[in-house]
Formats: sequence, structure tokens, C-alpha cells
Amino acid sequence: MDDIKIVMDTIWVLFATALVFFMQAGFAMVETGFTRAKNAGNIIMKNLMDFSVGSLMFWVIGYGLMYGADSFGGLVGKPGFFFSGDYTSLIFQTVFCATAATIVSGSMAERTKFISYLCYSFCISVFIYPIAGHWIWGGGWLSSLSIGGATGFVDFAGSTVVHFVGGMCALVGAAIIGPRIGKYTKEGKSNAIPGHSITLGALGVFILWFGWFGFNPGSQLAASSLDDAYAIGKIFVTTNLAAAVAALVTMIITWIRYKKPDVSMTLNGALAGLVAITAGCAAVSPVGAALIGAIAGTVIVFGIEFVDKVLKIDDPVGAIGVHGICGAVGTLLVGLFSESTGLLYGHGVGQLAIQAIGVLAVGAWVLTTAFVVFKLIDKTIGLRVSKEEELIGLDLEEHGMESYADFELRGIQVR
Amino acid sequence: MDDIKIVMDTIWVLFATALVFFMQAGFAMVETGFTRAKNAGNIIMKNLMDFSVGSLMFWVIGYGLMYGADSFGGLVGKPGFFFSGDYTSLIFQTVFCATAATIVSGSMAERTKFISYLCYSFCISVFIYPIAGHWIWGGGWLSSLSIGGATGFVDFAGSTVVHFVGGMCALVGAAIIGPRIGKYTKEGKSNAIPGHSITLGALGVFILWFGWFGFNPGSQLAASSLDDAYAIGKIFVTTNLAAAVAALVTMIITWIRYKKPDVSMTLNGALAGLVAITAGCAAVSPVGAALIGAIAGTVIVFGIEFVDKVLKIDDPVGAIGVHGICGAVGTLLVGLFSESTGLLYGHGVGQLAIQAIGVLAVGAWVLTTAFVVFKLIDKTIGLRVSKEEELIGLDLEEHGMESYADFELRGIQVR
Amino acid sequence: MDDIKIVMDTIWVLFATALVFFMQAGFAMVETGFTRAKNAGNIIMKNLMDFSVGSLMFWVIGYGLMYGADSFGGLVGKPGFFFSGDYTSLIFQTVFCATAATIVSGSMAERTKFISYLCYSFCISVFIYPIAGHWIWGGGWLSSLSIGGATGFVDFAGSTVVHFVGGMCALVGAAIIGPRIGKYTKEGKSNAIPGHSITLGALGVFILWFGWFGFNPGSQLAASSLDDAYAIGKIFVTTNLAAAVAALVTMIITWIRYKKPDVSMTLNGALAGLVAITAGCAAVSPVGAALIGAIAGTVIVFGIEFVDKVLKIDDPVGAIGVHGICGAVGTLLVGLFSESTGLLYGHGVGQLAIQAIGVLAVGAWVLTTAFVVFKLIDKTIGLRVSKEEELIGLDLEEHGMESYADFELRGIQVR
Amino acid sequence: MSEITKVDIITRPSKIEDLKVALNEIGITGMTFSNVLGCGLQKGKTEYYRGTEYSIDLLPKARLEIVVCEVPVDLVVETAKKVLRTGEIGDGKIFIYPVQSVIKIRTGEEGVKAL
Amino acid sequence: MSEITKVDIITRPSKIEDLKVALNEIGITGMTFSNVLGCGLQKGKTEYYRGTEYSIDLLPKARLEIVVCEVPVDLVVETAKKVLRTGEIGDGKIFIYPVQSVIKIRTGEEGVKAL
Amino acid sequence: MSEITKVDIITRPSKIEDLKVALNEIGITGMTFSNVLGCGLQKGKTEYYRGTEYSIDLLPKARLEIVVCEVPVDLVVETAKKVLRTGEIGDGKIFIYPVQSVIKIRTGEEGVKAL
Ligand SMILES: Nc1ncnc2c1ncn2[C@@H]1O[C@H](COP(=O)(O)OP(=O)(O)O)[C@@H](O)[C@H]1O
Ligand SMILES: Nc1ncnc2c1ncn2[C@@H]1O[C@H](COP(=O)(O)OP(=O)(O)O)[C@@H](O)[C@H]1O
Ligand SMILES: Nc1ncnc2c1ncn2[C@@H]1O[C@H](COP(=O)(O)OP(=O)(O)O)[C@@H](O)[C@H]1O
Repeated sequence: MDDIKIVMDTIWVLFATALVFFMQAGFAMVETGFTRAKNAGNIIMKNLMDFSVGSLMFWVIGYGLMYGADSFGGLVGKPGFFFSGDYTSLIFQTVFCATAATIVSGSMAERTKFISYLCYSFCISVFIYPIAGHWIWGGGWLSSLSIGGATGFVDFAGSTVVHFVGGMCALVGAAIIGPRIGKYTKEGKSNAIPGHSITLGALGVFILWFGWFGFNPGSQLAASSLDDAYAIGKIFVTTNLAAAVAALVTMIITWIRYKKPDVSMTLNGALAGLVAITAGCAAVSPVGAALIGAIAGTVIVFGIEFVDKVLKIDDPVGAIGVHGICGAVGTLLVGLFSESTGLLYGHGVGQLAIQAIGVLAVGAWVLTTAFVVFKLIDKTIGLRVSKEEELIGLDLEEHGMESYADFELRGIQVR
Repeated sequence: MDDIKIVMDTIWVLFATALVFFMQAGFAMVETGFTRAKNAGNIIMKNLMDFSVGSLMFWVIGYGLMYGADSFGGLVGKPGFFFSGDYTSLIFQTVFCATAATIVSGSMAERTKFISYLCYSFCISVFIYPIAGHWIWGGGWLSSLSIGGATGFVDFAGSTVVHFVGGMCALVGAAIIGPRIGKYTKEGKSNAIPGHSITLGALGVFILWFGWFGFNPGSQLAASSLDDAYAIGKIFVTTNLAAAVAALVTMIITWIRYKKPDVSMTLNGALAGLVAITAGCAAVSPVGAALIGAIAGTVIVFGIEFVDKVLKIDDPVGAIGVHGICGAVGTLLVGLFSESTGLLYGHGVGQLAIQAIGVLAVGAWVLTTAFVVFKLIDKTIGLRVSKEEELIGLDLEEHGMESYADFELRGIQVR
Repeated sequence: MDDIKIVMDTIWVLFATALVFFMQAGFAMVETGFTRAKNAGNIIMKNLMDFSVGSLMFWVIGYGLMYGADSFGGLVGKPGFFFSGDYTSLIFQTVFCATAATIVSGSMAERTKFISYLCYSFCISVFIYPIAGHWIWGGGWLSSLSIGGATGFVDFAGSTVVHFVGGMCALVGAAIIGPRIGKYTKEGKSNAIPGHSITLGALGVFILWFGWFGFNPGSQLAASSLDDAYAIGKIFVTTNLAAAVAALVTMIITWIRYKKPDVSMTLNGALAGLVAITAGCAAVSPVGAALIGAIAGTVIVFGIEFVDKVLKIDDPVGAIGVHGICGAVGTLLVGLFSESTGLLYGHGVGQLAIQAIGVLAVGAWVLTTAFVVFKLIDKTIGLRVSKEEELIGLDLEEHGMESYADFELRGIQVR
Repeated sequence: MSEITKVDIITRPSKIEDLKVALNEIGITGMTFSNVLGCGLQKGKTEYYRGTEYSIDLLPKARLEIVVCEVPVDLVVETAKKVLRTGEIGDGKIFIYPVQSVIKIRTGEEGVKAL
Repeated sequence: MSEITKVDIITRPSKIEDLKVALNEIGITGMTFSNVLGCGLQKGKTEYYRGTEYSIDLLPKARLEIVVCEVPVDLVVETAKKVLRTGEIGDGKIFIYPVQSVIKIRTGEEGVKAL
Repeated sequence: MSEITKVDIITRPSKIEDLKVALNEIGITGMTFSNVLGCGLQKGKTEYYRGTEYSIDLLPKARLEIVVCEVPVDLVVETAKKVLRTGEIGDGKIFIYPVQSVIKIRTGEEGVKAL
């Protein structure tokens, strides 16, 4: 009987693993669709390689750091190399790590050297992600933090562990590498650089949404008791509602602000909802989920504009807004909307405080380490391709090929 | 032990839910691939939004109307708002509702105002679909109709509930809005308006076929007894065989009729087989499934030609033929091929009669309500974009963007 | 209790079936993406039709030949027609058969007559694949071959049964039909003929990788005991690691050999790793899997070059290298890396010898039968389209349509 | 030998089909079409992409080139004007160029015979 | 100063590679290629799309423009004819136009030197 | 009536935006752009695709055509040179052709007035 339960848990987690893996295809399509045709193959290659490097390195060392016996007062797990043991857990965690890693390729797209991107990938899989992960999921200090009656940072499926970590790396990387040529005028006005395939971008969003039905419900890590069954059913609902409402709200806001409903921003809106609900998907009610979606759908529009127009950081696909900002927002909102510990349900500010501390701590960790990593890469091998290479396109210059060899591309771009 | 069974049922239904959700990507790709590049983003947006609106509204009210305690003599369920309870059922039914909703975007593609489409989406999720659904799946009058020894309308996974409902809305919408500019000559001759990406269209068909392995076997709603196991295995086989044979037959017929095997029609053929087997997937044998596929594969060719050349209704993606006609045909064929109640197995015409009554009743309901809805929209906000907007394309006019900004598109179209 | 186990096994196998089915979409995208736009619809159609014909014929006769009671001394199963019985097994095996069948369309792309391709599809599903399959999986002679302490050819999920069989058919077909016009100069130098969409090709690879999480773990055929749970978890890990390492190694080798990391070859590299680990995914350790991946990632580069430059066989998508060569290599490597019987674990050469005999025997069977089949087709209806048709493109000539009607294609190709 | 001339018409892509039919009717069979981007009096517009304003300055136009000799240029121009004129901005322009010679590759014929 | 002339060749796209090589051999290095759609004697064909008949009237053609001066036009034309003539419909046409002047932007050279 | 002339500029696509702005400034409003492929002194390069060497001979170039009359050709040429010259290979060329006549379809105006 207990055996059966273990098998059922395993089936569930592996089902979820496959779906989360498939999110790699979603990221690849979103990132390539939202950027230019001349860099399409390069983005693909970066997505493929961060997954490959991540899979390898997380097995070699990352998983141990994240889930090894707690040491140094909750700061890091005791690493072992070449993990062998609970393979189901290993593979499930591997695809989560790879998700965090792949977020950056979007924000640094169209100008980052391929070799430098590989170095970054190595670093996030080897220590940036595993250590943040250890704090929250690996039994580290955040998982046992206790304030005002509430205990433990709540990040059910990784709004912070995965998305906020990835989003902060994306922020640091994009800030250090600087904007694409032509993105800002001399006066600092932002220019539009349209993506080359909204259909592929949209396909990517649908794939990601699909994958999220592994990401969130899979994080229950079990499907063998009545409670599990109830929980995973509810998580499907909260996940879906948040995404749907976020997309709707983003569409409405862009319609008002820009006169027309913006397609690519609305696609980002759906992802914003998904990222935001990830932390609280198990803790909030459907109504809470809808509200979280509505907030995320609002935040994303202003967030992306803020990054683009105020910070003047060039993030071609909106990765910082979607994963960074909405990852943080979603995590914080657990402190409001959690049915068992949230402020709005009369449980005081304890949970909210823990959530805030967690976000700040992880933010500080990632900003610092990512800054060091990207600066080091920049000073040594260099982060950015040459101006000439950027103009011609990374496909030809970095990989010697064209992604769309049979199609006439627009050489002339007047704006 | 019983707990385990419930968990297993839940796992199965949620697995199916994820797959059925993914059909949204399939629809988006089929519909965009089969229409023109200048409207690609608009179609995507409609698909995304009907799912979002549908998810929200079906939770708010639709699910209650469909599955609430039977009232008014089986006509409608007693609604509750903001459903909470069996979330697994809610989410499973939500993705079905969204499937019905999204069918229309194809038949009305390339000329429908975005805001009007949103209004329609609202209506189908809020009452057109839930009420028809109540009759058949919600314990309404059709589910208990008894004629000549047979009892209950058989629509296992929704040939009628989902596809025929969606297809009839598609018919009404496309008829009321009228054909795209250039679709018919002054003399009424039909012109070809080729889709912009057969590869994306085909990808969509493969995704839909994949999703159907959730749609049909998931409708068993259980996977915990030996009977369930046998049933879902068989449903995989019947579903797959019907699609395969339908594709094959469509290909052969187009080869004979048009001298060459028609790619996009054959892709429609596969979908026709899937739609047709949906009602009877659990009730028919593999041989029956192959025959149903063969019939659907034949019907679709003549059905699409009939809609196009006789009714002169412009249906860019063949939605009326695939979902409307084959939905009805598949439902009726249960009356012939059902192993337990079908005419061909010597069980009399009872089942066939029930099936016919069900199709007619649902047809009447949908034609009436959809007519009122579309006419109302037409008279108030207007269904159709201006001629100028249609010529330039909905992407630019309705959303201010181009879906393929880096590609040279063919301005010149001489036929 | 036992019932529950059967149901769990069924759920697992059907989950895997859906994923393996979806590999059809992956193949379609890889093959169309890596070939030219003028033949995109034709490739799609071939993929759709080999699956349809395969599904039908494998049910009609193939499954019986493969799994029917062993007869003729292990050479073939006793066939029954129109299989009915264990439908879960039927559908699972059907999607495997279709995988083998679809491999050929890639290597013969852009020049094969559609009708001839259909004939070939018929043959592989009706006897080439089922008979080879019987030897290994159907209880035939290879499954009981015993040498030096080791018993039974190990091909857990089909490196040989599926991929090597498909790859050898691909080899024979491509060799007999000859290279595409312009592929080789008069002096025999190989020319590059770039694919039309690296993004779709890459999407296909991600889809295939995703599908492989059904292909390999599904081949456990059970998920109801603790051993099963451990096994499928481990298979996820070995499958993923082999693919990741192979992609990485291929990238590095192409970087060294061609000065720049080659995108399409690296995508092939990932597939090479997946094909190679398929035979031994359950038998090797993660370390073994990583090494198998590294070997496959190396072999694929030199293998593809060998086929292209030495054999001068034109294989547009690298199918011979990926499925044929890496299928064989992966099968042989079980003899080295199997934890329970491998040479490197001190178990002698028995297993390696069995693996070698199996590969040779299957190779001989497929080369012979495929040769006869393709030669027969060639002599009767003809394998190849006319020169004129090939130049204009199969979409227009064989199907009367263009796949990308709205896009300007490059007419001028100067190299 | 009468003079050979090239008539180069730049106009809306959506009118090309009608133009082709009309020119066929006056006996012109050889034509060459291409896609160009134009800017003239007709102005582009301003849109938003992800919150960033941008303007579309160049509009897709179709070019039709016809080399004529026996068919009088005036007739071609009149026909084009008849088909293309809507009176609204964007109707386009016709440019007329001198041609020195024409050769038909298949037959080797030159000049008028080559047309 | 000898006369400058533009040779404009419209032909099958598949022949462009050979043409380029042949022209290189007679000393021509500067060339400009573009894709056009043509209708001439070569007829399109009728196909079915989803059961609806449609005809393909315009065929994809390649245009090659060469501005020459020192290399005699006749040699260019002869070379083109040699490479392109198959004797079948669709071989294409050559148009020859006068050129007033040429400027090389990089050096500012004009006329013959600019070529 | 002053002479009408066509100025045909072939250059790097990335310079087109600046060129357009500069020409607007000297009073030119009507322009026609197209994408071409060029080969000249600027050489392509050799790459590998799946292990096979191949060379890219034709480079994407942008063509800008302007028919002018009142604005002196020299001014146009000077402006173009100023914007486009980098001194590196690939700056491109300017070709100048005679024009016989221009017609504005919308108004029917001919010649200078049509510009
Ligand atoms: N002087 C010119 N030189 C080159 N092309 C021109 C010139 N004037 C107009 N054109 C082309 O003709 C097109 C139509 O010109 P436009 O001024 O918009 O026409 P209309 O007179 O109908 O308003 C332009 O888009 C441009 O491509
Ligand atoms: N009078 C013309 N004006 C402009 N283009 C022409 C003319 N005649 C032919 N062409 C171009 O030349 C191409 C080849 O002409 P066509 O008559 O088919 O050649 P062929 O003489 O080989 O049959 C046509 O497709 C068209 O693009
Ligand atoms: N004689 C010519 N005839 C036609 N086009 C030419 C000629 N010479 C140059 N071109 C065009 O001009 C472009 C620029 O020429 P190129 O020699 O590369 O310029 P640069 O002088 O800057 O090196 C070429 O790519 C080609 O398209």
C-alpha cells in the first residue's frame, strides 16, 4: 500500500517533470519570436545550451549544494558530486534549475557573446540557483524563519526560487551589457524593435502555460492521498485563473494606454500571471488567484515600461518584468492572500514580513553574485559581440548560418 | 483503498486537462497557419482571449449552470457563482468549454472586430455552451431521454457538446459577417485565399491530435478500475484509428477530385476524424472507429465544398465542416456503430433516434442563441472591421503591429 | 490491489503513448525546418501519412506479426488481422512503429514521389519493422540469444528496433534515390543546402526530447512497484543526461572543426544522444549515460560528415547519422556500460557480442528488405520526381500549393 | 523602327490584379512586377509596440514595369490612370524611361520583335 | 568617354548562379540582383486549394542588372544568351538602357572609373 | 522644362534611415526603396553549414530610387555621399538615368508638377 503511494507520487512528479522540461521549448519560442530573425538561431542555441549545461552541472554539483544536509547555519547544503539516489527528485529539480537559467537569454538577447553566455549558464546552475534554492527548499534558513506566528517562507513552486532568481540575473546581465544598437535614440528615447514572429512567440506562451500545469501542481511532489488530490486539482484552477485574468487585465490596460490591445504585451501578461501565482498556487483560493492575476497583469505593463523607459535597460522579451518583478510581487502577495496565514484573512503581517525578507535576501544574493559573474566575464572574455557582428546578426557571425535561408528578409528598416 | 482510487481518477483527469488545454495552442496554430500573415497576431490574440474570458466566466457562472442541480425540467442547472468545490472537475470542464469557444475564431477570421469577438466569447462561455452541456452532461433532459429501449444521448467526449456547438456558432457567425473581401467574384465564384504557413497549421493539427488523447480518454473521468483501464486503452485506439483513417481517406478523395492530394484539406481530414469519433470513442469497436473515420474523411471534403460553394459561407479554416458537420455526423454514427446500442449491431433505431433528436435540439438551441448574439453585436458595436482595415490587415489596424516584422511579405497577389 | 497495479501500469503506458505520439510533430518540424520552403508542405504530408498508414496497417497486420505467438523458430509472430485485445499495448506499439516509419521521410526529402513514399510506408509498417521487432521484443530469437553468460539482446526502448531500423531504411532509400540536384558539384564536392527554418527545426528537437520522456520511461511498461518507480525515475535521468551531454559535445566539436558552433548539427547532437541512450537507458548508470551521450555527440559529427562526404549520400536532415549510426552505437554500448552485464563492469564480452550480433542481423534484414522495396518501387512507379518538379518544388508540383503563400521567397540562390 | 519605352508604374498592391487584366485587354502580355517600399505624400502612421511609440514611414507599394513599342505609351498610361485613380492620396506615379534595345533570349530576336 | 549602358536581364532564378560565373569570367564584377514576378509568354497553371480552383499567373523571375562601359554590351548579351538559352519558353529577356552617369560613393570617382 | 533624372543609389541597408532623413531635409519627399542583392568589390565570406563549406557571395543591399527635377542632381549626390561614405568597401554606388516623363496618377499632372 505504501509502495503504491510512492509509485503514485513518482508518476505524478515525472509527469510534471516532462511538462516542465517542455517549457524549454516555450522559452525558446518566446525568446526567438520576440527578437529579430537575424539572431533566431543564436537564441535557440543559447536555450539549448543552458539546458544542457544546466542538466549536467546540476547533477554534477548543484543538486548536492541545494539539497545536501544543511550546513553553515542554513546557508548551503553539503555537496556531493555526481548525485545518485532519488533520481525522480534529481530530474524534477534539474528542470526547475534549467528554467531559472534560461530566463536570462531573453533579456540579453541579440548582443551577447555565445561563449560568455555559456559561462554565465555554468555559474547559475553551479551556485547562484542552488544556494538560493537551499535557503528556501533545501531546508535552509528561510524555510524555518518564524515571524509573528507565521513560520517559513512560502514559495510553493518557485516564484522566487526560480523566476525571481532568473529575473534578477536577467536584470543584472541586461544592465551590464547595455542596450542593443538602435534601441535608444541619442536623446534616450526608447525605440521599438519588433520581434520577428509573433506566432512563434505566442506558441511559446501556450507551451509555457501548458508546462506550468507541471510546474505548479508537480510541486506538490505527491499525488497519493486525498489531500494531494484536492491540492493538485485546486492548483490547476488557481494557476489557470491567475494566468487568464492577468492576460485579460493586461489586454485592457494596454488598450487604454496605447489605444489598441497590444499582442506581445498581453502574451507577457499571461506569463506574468503564471509567474505571480507560482508561489501561492497552493495557499490561495481561486478568488485570491484571480486577484493575484489581476495585480500581475497590471504590474507587468508598468513594470516593463519602467525597465524600458526609466531604468533604460533593454530587455527584448520582457524577462525582467515577467520573471523578476512579477516573481517578487507574487511572492509578496502570498503574505496577503494565503488562506492560512495571509494578512487579508486576518492572520497578521508575519507571513508578509517573512515573504519580504525572503525576497530581499534572495535579491541581494542574486544581484551580488550575478554582478560579480557578469563583470568578471565582461573583463575577461567580454560579454558583448562587436558592433559589426551585432548589426549583421549573431546567426551569421557567431554560427555561420542563416535561420531563414529561403525567405527574403527586410534589409531596410526605417522607423 | 478508495482514497487511492480517487487520487488515481484525479491524476488521470488532470493529465487529460493539461492535454486538452494544450489544444488551445493547436487551434491557434491551425487558425493562424490557414489564414493570412497580415492577420496572424489578431487570430492569436482571439485565441488567447477566448480562453482567458472563458476560463474566468466558466468559473464565475458557467460551471454552475452546466452542472448545478437540475432545474426547469432538465433545461438548466441551478447556478452558483465563483464555483468552489470539486476543482478537478471545474478545470477539466473549463478546458472543454474553452475548446468550444475557440472554434469560432477560425470561421470568422480576418474580418471580425476584436471587441465583438470578445463579446461573443463571453456569451458562449456564459450560457450557450453551459446550457447545451447541461442537457447532455449535466443531468439534463437529453441525458435521460429514452426511445425504443435505448436510454440517454451518447456523447462521450463531446462531438456535440463541444464541437457541434462550436461549429454551429461558427456557422452563424461566418454567415452573418459575410465573406472576406475577394473571397467570391462578382459572379459568386469562390476564390482561393491560401494560408500563410502550412507548417504552423500542420503543427497545430499534430498538437490537436496529441491533445485529443486527453480529450477522449480523459472523458472516462476515472482511471482506477480494471474497466477504466480497458476503456481508456481502447479509447486511445479508437481515437487514433479514426483520425488516421480519416486523414487517409480525405487524402485519397482530394487526390481524385483535385488531381493532387491536398495538404490543408487532408489536415482538416485528420481533425474531422477526431471530431467524429469523439462521441462514440468508448462505445464503438476499432473497426467501427475506422469506419467512422472513413465516413468523416469523406464528409469533410464535400462538407467544406458545400459550405464554400453552395452556401457561399466563407470559412477560412474549415471550422464549420470539421466541428459542425463532423460533430453532428459523429454523434449520429453512434446510433449505428455503438456496440451496445447501435443499429448495425442489431439494437434497433432507438439510439439513432435519440442521437438525432439531440443533434437537432442542440442545433436549434445554438443556431437561435448564436443568431441573436451575433445580430445584437452587429447592430450595436458592429461585427466587422472596415473595408480599409480588412485590406491592410487586422494586425496593423487592430493591434498596431506586424506579426512578421523582419520578413518581406508579398504585397502583390494576382490570381 | 492487483487491479490497481494494472490500472497504474496502464496510465503510465498511455501517458507515454501520448508523448511518443507527439514525437510525430517533432519529426515533422525537424524535417521541414531542415529542408527548403518549397517542399515544406510535402514533408508535412509525408509525416502525416506515414503515421496514418502506419497506424492503420500496424493494427491490421503488423502488431500480430510482431507480438503473435512465436513461430518459424523465432523469426516471426503468428499474425492475426485487425487486432483486438490489449489495446493499451497496441497503441503503445503503434506509435513506436510510426516513429520508425517516419525517419525515412527526412533522408529522402525534397525529391521523393509522394505515391512512392506511401508505398514504402506501407511496407515498413507491414513487415520490415514488425519482423525485426519480433526478434527483439516479440519473443523472437534475439530475445533469447545467450552468449558467455549473458542472455538476451538488450534494447530497452528501441535504439535498434526503432531507430536503427528506421535509419537503415533511410540509408537505403537515400542511396537509391540519389542526391538532390545541386547537392554535389560535378567534381563530387558537397554543397550546403540550408534548411528554411532553424526555429521550427529546433522546436522539433525540443518536442522530440519531450516525447522521449515517454519513449524511454514508457518502455518500462509498468509503474506499479517500487522497482518500477525507481527505474522510471532513473530512466528520466539517464535519458536527459545523455541528450544534454551529447548536445554539449557536438557543439564543442563543431566549434573546433568548423570554427563556429554549428546550430543544426548541435540540434542533431541532442537527438544523437537520445537515440543512443534508448537501448541502455534502464541498464546504465547516470555516469554511463553521460559517457554514452559524449560518444554519440562525437560520433554524430563524423558520422554525418562520412555519409555526406565519403559515401556521398544526400541526407538532408541527418537521419542516417542520428538514427542509423547512433542507434547502432547506442545498442553496442550497452555491452560496455550495462551495470549488470557490461564489459566495463567486469562482466565479460558476452553482452557486447549479443548486441553486435543483433545489430548485424537487424542491419542485414533491413538493408535487404528495404533494398528490395525501394528498388521495386523505383522500377515500377518510380521513386523520384522529375528534374523540373524538383527544381520548382514538391509543394507546387505534387500538391498544387505553396506553404508560405504570403512570404517573399528567395528565388535567387547563389553559392 | 519605332521607339521603345519603359513604363514604370508604382501604385497600391491591391490594385495590381485589376491593372494586369486591363493591360492584357489592350494587348500587353509581357510585364514585370516587384514589391517596393515607398514614401511620398501619403503618410505612414504612429503605433505602439510594447508601450513604445514608433512610426511606420514606408508603405508597401507594387511596381509594374512594361516595355512597350507598338502599343502606344499614351494608351498604357490612360489605361493605368483609369484603373488606378481613386482620387485619394496613394494612387501612385508613372515614370517613363527610354530603352535602347530589347533581346528575347529564347529566339535571339531583337527590338520590336522581341516584345 | 565611351557610353555607359545598363543591361537588365530577366530570367529563371535557377540559372542565376551560372550566369554570375560566366559574367565574372568576362570581367564583370559589379552586379545587382533582385527578385521579380513576371508574366510573358510562359503561362502559369491552374491548381486546387481546398477544392477551389485558382491559377498562378505570375512566375518568380530573377533580374540581374549590370552597368557596363568598357566591357562591350554585345559581349554581355552574347554571354547571357549562351548561358540562358534553353529554347524553351521562359528563357527571359534582356533590356538595355542608357545611363547618364555613375558615382562610386567610397572614392567619389565618377563615370567609367566608378565601375 | 528642366530635365528629369532618376538617381539610383545602392548602399548598405543600415544607412537607409539616415539617408532618408538627409534627403527629406533637402526637400525630397518622394522616394522608392527596394531590397536587392549585390556583388561588387566587397567580398562575401566562407562559412560551414553542417560541416560543409559554403560561401556567401551576394550581399543584401538597399536600393533607393529618386526621380528629381527641381532639386539639382548634384545636391542629391552630394548629400548621399556625405551620409553614406565610410571609406570602407561596401559604401555602394550611385547610378543616374534619364527620364522621359512622369505622371501623377491621382491628379493626372505630368512632368515637373507630378513630382
Ligand atoms: N520623386 C519620386 N521618386 C521616386 N519615387 C517616387 C517619387 N515620388 C513618388 N514616388 C513613389 O510613388 C509612390 C506614390 O507617391 P505618392 O506621392 O504617395 O502618390 P500620390 O500622388 O498618389 O499621393 C511613393 O510611395 C513612392 O514609392
Ligand atoms: N514587354 C515586357 N515588359 C516588361 N517585362 C517583360 C516584357 N516581356 C517580358 N518581360 C519579362 O520577361 C519575362 C520573360 O518573358 P517571356 O515572354 O516568358 O520569355 P520567353 O520569351 O522566354 O517566353 C517575363 O516573365 C517578364 O517578367
Ligand atoms: N557595374 C555594376 N552594375 C550594377 N550594379 C553594380 C555595379 N557595380 C556595383 N554595383 C552594385 O553596387 C554595390 C556596391 O558595389 P561595391 O563595388 O561593393 O561598392 P564599393 O565601391 O563601396 O566597394 C554592389 O553590391 C552592387 O549591388
